[in-house]
Amino acid sequence: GGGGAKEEKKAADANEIVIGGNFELSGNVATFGTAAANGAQLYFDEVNAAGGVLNKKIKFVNLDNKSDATEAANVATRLITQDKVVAILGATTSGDTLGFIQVATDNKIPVLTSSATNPDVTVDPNTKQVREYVFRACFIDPFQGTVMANFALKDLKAKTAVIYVDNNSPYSKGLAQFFKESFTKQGGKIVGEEAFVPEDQDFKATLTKIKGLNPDVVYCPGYYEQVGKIVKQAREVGITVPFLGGDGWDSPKLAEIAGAQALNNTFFSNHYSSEQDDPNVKAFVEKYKAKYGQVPDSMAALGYDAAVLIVDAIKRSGDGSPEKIKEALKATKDVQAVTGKLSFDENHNPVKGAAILEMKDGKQVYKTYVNP
Amino acid sequence: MLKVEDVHVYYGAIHAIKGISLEVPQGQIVTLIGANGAGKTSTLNTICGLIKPKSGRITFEGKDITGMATPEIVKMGLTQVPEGRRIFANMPVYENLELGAFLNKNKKEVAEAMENVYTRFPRLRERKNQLAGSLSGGEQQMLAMGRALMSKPRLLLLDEPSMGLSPILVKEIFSIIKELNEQGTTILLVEQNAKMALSIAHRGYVVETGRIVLAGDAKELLESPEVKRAYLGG
Amino acid sequence: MMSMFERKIGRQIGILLVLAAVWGVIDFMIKGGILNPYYELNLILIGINIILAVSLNLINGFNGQFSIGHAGFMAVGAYGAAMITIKAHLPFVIALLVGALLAAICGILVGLPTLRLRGDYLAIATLGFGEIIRGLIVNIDYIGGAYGLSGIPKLANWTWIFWLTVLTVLVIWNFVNSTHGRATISIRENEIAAEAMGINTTKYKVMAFTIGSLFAGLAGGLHAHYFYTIQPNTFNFLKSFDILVMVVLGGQGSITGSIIAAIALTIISASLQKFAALRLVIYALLLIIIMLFRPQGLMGTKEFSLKMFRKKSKDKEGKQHGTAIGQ
Amino acid sequence: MEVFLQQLINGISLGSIYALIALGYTMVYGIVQLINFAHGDVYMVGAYLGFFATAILGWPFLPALLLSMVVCAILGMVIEKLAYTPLRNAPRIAALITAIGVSLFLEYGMMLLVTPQVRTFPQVLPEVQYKLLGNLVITNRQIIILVVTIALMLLLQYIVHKTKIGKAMRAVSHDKQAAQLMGINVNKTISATFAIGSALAAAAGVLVGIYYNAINPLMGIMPGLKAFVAAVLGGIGIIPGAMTGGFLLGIVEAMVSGYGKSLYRDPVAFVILIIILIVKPAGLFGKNVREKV
Amino acid sequence: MALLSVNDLSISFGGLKAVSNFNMQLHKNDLAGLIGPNGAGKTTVFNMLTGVYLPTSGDIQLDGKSLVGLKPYQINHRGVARTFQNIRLFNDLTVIDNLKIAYHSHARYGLLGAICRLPGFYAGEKEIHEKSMELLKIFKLDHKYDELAKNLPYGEQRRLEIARAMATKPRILLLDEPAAGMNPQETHELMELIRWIRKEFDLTILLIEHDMSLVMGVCEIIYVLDYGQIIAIGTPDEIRNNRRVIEAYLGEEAS
Ligand SMILES: Nc1ncnc2c1ncn2[C@@H]1O[C@H](COP(=O)(O)OP(=O)(O)OP(=O)(O)O)[C@@H](O)[C@H]1O
Ligand SMILES: Nc1ncnc2c1ncn2[C@@H]1O[C@H](COP(=O)(O)OP(=O)(O)OP(=O)(O)O)[C@@H](O)[C@H]1O
Ligand SMILES: [Mg+2]
Ligand SMILES: [Mg+2]
Repeated sequence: GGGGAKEEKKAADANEIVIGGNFELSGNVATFGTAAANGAQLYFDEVNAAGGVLNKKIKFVNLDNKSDATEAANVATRLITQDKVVAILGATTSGDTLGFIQVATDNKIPVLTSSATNPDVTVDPNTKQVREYVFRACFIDPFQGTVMANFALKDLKAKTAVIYVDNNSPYSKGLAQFFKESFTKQGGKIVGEEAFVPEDQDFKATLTKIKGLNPDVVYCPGYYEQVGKIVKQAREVGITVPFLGGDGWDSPKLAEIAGAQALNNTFFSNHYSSEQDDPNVKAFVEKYKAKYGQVPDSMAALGYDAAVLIVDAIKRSGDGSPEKIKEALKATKDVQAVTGKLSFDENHNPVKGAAILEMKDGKQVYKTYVNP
Repeated sequence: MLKVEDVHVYYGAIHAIKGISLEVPQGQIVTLIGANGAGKTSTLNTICGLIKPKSGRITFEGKDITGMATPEIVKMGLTQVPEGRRIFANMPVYENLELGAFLNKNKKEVAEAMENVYTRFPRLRERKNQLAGSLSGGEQQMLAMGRALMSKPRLLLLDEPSMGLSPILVKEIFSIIKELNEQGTTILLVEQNAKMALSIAHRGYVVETGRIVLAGDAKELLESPEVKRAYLGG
Repeated sequence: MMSMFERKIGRQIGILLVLAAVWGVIDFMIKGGILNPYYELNLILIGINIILAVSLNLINGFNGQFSIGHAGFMAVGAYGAAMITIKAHLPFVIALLVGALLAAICGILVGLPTLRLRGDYLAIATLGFGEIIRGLIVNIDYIGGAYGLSGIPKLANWTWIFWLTVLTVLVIWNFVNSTHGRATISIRENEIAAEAMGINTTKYKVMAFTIGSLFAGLAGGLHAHYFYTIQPNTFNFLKSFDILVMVVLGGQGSITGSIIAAIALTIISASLQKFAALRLVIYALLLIIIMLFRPQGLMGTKEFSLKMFRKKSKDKEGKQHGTAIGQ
Repeated sequence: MEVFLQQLINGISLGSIYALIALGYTMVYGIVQLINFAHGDVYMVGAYLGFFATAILGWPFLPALLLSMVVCAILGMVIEKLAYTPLRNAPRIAALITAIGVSLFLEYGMMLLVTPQVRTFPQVLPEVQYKLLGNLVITNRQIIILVVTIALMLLLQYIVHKTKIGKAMRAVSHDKQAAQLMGINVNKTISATFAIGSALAAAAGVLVGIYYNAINPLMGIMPGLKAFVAAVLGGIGIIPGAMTGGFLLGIVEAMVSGYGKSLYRDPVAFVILIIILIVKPAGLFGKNVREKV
Repeated sequence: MALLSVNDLSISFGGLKAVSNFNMQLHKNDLAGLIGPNGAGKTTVFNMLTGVYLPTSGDIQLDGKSLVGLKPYQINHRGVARTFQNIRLFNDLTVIDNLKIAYHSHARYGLLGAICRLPGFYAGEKEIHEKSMELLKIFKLDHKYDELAKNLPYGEQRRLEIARAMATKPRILLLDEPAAGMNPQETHELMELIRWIRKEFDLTILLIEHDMSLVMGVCEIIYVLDYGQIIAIGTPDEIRNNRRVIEAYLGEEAS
């Protein structure tokens, strides 16, 4: 890239702390990346307006990884070597995050992902070692999958389930895997496993097949855009049983796409609910709406929380160096964020519970809160 | 009827036509002869607007048509039978003919014209539903001629109409040209077969490397020793 | 007087020395920290893109086929090579070789039945192949499924990539500038005439396709061993389009053109990074504008050479042998 | 049997969408031999225009459809003038690359303009379900799309083969110079081709937007690709071929999902596609004429 | 024994019988002509001889071995080369590359030699280059060796096509309307050339032509085809005066 030298000077500016953003601003999950980055920016602006941290202003350099793992590595290298960031936020998907954490680790720069829920992001599956420099602001797939499996078995009294996953999404497949494990271990039976791809518009063929399998519930951990269409079409082909899902469902768009009627009798686990009766949540929703004119979804909330966590760590690091920030992150305890009071466990995952929400006439209705 | 004055044509940097002037009087056959690459085709293409000249003036029946779009020129009654036939290979013969009368909205006239063409070229009638691309070379040439006749042009430009035709057809084509002319169509004929061309033409021009080097009465040119040596094979 | 052979050898040694110098200087700069890892990464990307573009150019530019599934072969090479190092723990060279050979075998398997298709029909078949490969990878959990394969050791570095890029260009250059290359090109020019002149068109189409896939596989192997992780989505049809764009932009049938385009596009893409959402709009506009001004690509079918600058000596040099087509 | 029939209905209704997009694709290809990769994105723009008209302006269905078709027709002509006309005498591949450029431009330009957020259509065409033979479900929207697809196919076929402009289009597609000598205005004819093709894409966009109820700036990529596949499958440039190809692709996908594994739907669909092409190298309707030498 | 013997060769396209029961015997060093009205099936005969079309029935034998079913390139390797009615050069390549491509089957180095640039490669390339230049000289194209084929004037393109066919070292050369588009002067030169290469290369030549001065001037035996059937075989004089040929092809006042 051109103009490197100039930027390096700027980056070294003593009055700034540079934090990198490695988010999906284009490509197929651009909505998530944009929301998360917006959330983070919102908090950084607040901090700067209040005088910054360690007497320095925060500069948030947010680059586009095109929803592509290779590009994410490219972006991380650039952030670290060109922009001299002290930490990187992002990415929103596990796949893109996995694409660059090695680069960050090699350069000893901490990474805090807002919403990469796959366990492998913080723990290397080959060595079972915790990745020293990687943290996240969200709970992980096994937890979410398990929570939903329990809910299906206990609250909905389901005995059989069909899993319907987004075949291109590690997130979706991860949730499905843990749901399946937990569900079958406790005596449930998976009667079918089907898949779609995010570009799909028409799901009726598979749904017709699922209808023939006659399950008690359908577990469909995907993102709201597809899930909305799936639930809508499922009701059209005559599937009436509950649909269950995860945090990817969380968006006001879900009800718009599926239609309020069709969404009745569906449930999903989430980090938070914008309808939640919690002062922190309410304040966040207000601020976000005021700035971006939209109701924040959980991606935005988690982006905001990632920013909260990193600023907290910088504050406690004393000198704002990557190494100290990493150590401070490790020691994160009871930080008040939108999605709860957060502390990191030994695997660098926040200890927090999940809300289970039910969709009723297009509204998210708070059902239960499950603690880990 | 047609007047070309000092026309220059470039293909990129190549100066292909270096100031050609010629005249086609109403009711005559004028022929343009010359070696390969002399610029005959380029001249015809310039006249009917497929190529824009760099300078010079072309008038048709007194109207300046220099730089005018081809369809406009065709509308005025000037048609070309292009070199290499250029028939619409993936369309059947009859559609090729219909396209010849594209500008004519009168269905009855079109049908009559088509009948005339079929009478003139019975082979085309036999093959009227065959795709033009699978016709033999000669058949394609007939089709190209027939297609041009469909628009009943007042001035017909013919670019090497005898190329690839059997001797009997060459004679036939030439007699058709003559007949057309006698029926009132003015003709500008480009030919490799200089002898036959000059024998039916009123006037002739000899083109060499983008210039007219000789012009005159066709009969005189036929007798001219230079023409004999260069174009009539001794 | 030196024999033709000796003179050519002499020249080749000269070129080799220049290349070695380029490699050495940059290697020194990387090791010495003068070029930071970001620049190194972009150099690596440039190398991989050159391999991809030049190999696709053999198929699309020189042989006149229309393949838009190059990323599929790259995927085969990437996964093949990664499996060798991760699961079989064999050396990097073997991994690269296996990856490339697997891709080449796929090239033959795809090429034999489909190369009799023409133009856009072939395009669809190759695109389909790319999507089939991706679809299979997504569904095989052993190789990571949709989630991708991570934990690949970072074995590729500047040295590997530089010399393998040189090797690729050299092999394809030598191939193209030989009677086999001429046979390949004649198919592009006029298949019917080529066959009438005694050229086994099927053989040369499959050959071009196979060599092209082989090097795409090599690029895949290098990619996998530089970026730690590979994911099926990295090799989707958009990646194939990217490679195609490089080939066309550089000039179909110009190896140096592909090299220049691969370098230029990699740099453009990197420098647009800060424009976030705007970047692809700018990229798209650039693409359109360049094509409008140079529809035949930057180089057409010509090769870039110093001779272009000293035309005078051209007649003596190279002419006698008239090897390089389009020189 | 019942499930099979239901899957057939599913396949046909999915296929009719591919077919609808493929019609414009194949027509433009047939006339200018350009794989207009931007076609899928014009479809996307059409969907957004429909959204704009219905959700923002509150127009009813038909006027919204008309607006979208007209605006996209103009968009198509503008794209043709700016990006393709200058390349008319250039190698075909150059125009293909600009088509990719235009496609990216529309996708990401739109993203800047309307954000990547999904948009949902208001209920302009209330859904009605019909039950056939007991348990087979079919909705009025499916029927509308199917009917519109067939009607447009017939209309296009009529335009291209029976009308004067159609004849001009075909002449232009074979030989532009010779067409001019027939008195055909090549520029106008090609403009008209793009206008019609883009209007068709817009119609597809609005219908699909209403049918699936969710649109986004990248929604054109996959259907565009599938429509291209469908067009090739039927024999590119052949209008009934595009429709058949679309239906076939839809039915194959539905059957693979329904009877095989949905996981392998796309790979299997592509394998079938390649096999069809190997058996019929010029597509289902394409005549495999050997070039006459 | 005949070098090329064609027995009862027929082909139909759909319902159309383009060639039926075509018989021909060509001996070594023959110079034969194939004439007939447009659409008689002459080019189609060439296409069957060179493997472009598969005959519906009948047999083609070269030196007693059948050529039917072979691919065009295999037939070329057996020693049959042709030119095309509508010129098919490698347009965007240079004149000399056009010839070098035709030398391909006689190249003396392999794939490995090319990629590794073994000494054999240089020797082989040198040979190909020299032979191509020689041939260009014969066809008076050597001064244009570096031009793109498409930039040559028509007459030279025709000559180049013949030269290219010669580069495959054929025993039988098939020329499809070699004089089309040439003026009488050029046609005359072409006649000389055809006679000369036949003698020099000990070739058998079969040509299709509508220019009677050429056909009558060089051919020793002429086959006349009409509606896919042979209507006459004979020497130029016999053909010139054959009633049926005059009616179908030459026209009354045959010159
Ligand atoms: N499209 C073109 N681009 C570049 N040069 C061209 C083009 N068309 C013709 N020329 C050149 O212009 C000159 C005149 O060509 P033109 O076709 O007019 O000759 P001609 O007299 O019709 O020859 P022929 O008898 O072979 O048909 C030639 O030198 C030719 O090479
Ligand atoms: N591929 C094909 N499909 C259909 N008909 C064909 C095909 N090839 C040739 N024909 C027909 O076969 C007949 C013979 O054609 P051919 O080209 O052999 O004629 P020819 O004798 O070479 O004529 P010319 O002297 O005009 O070139 C013609 O009527 C032609 O229309
Ligand atoms: Mg000419
Ligand atoms: Mg012929």
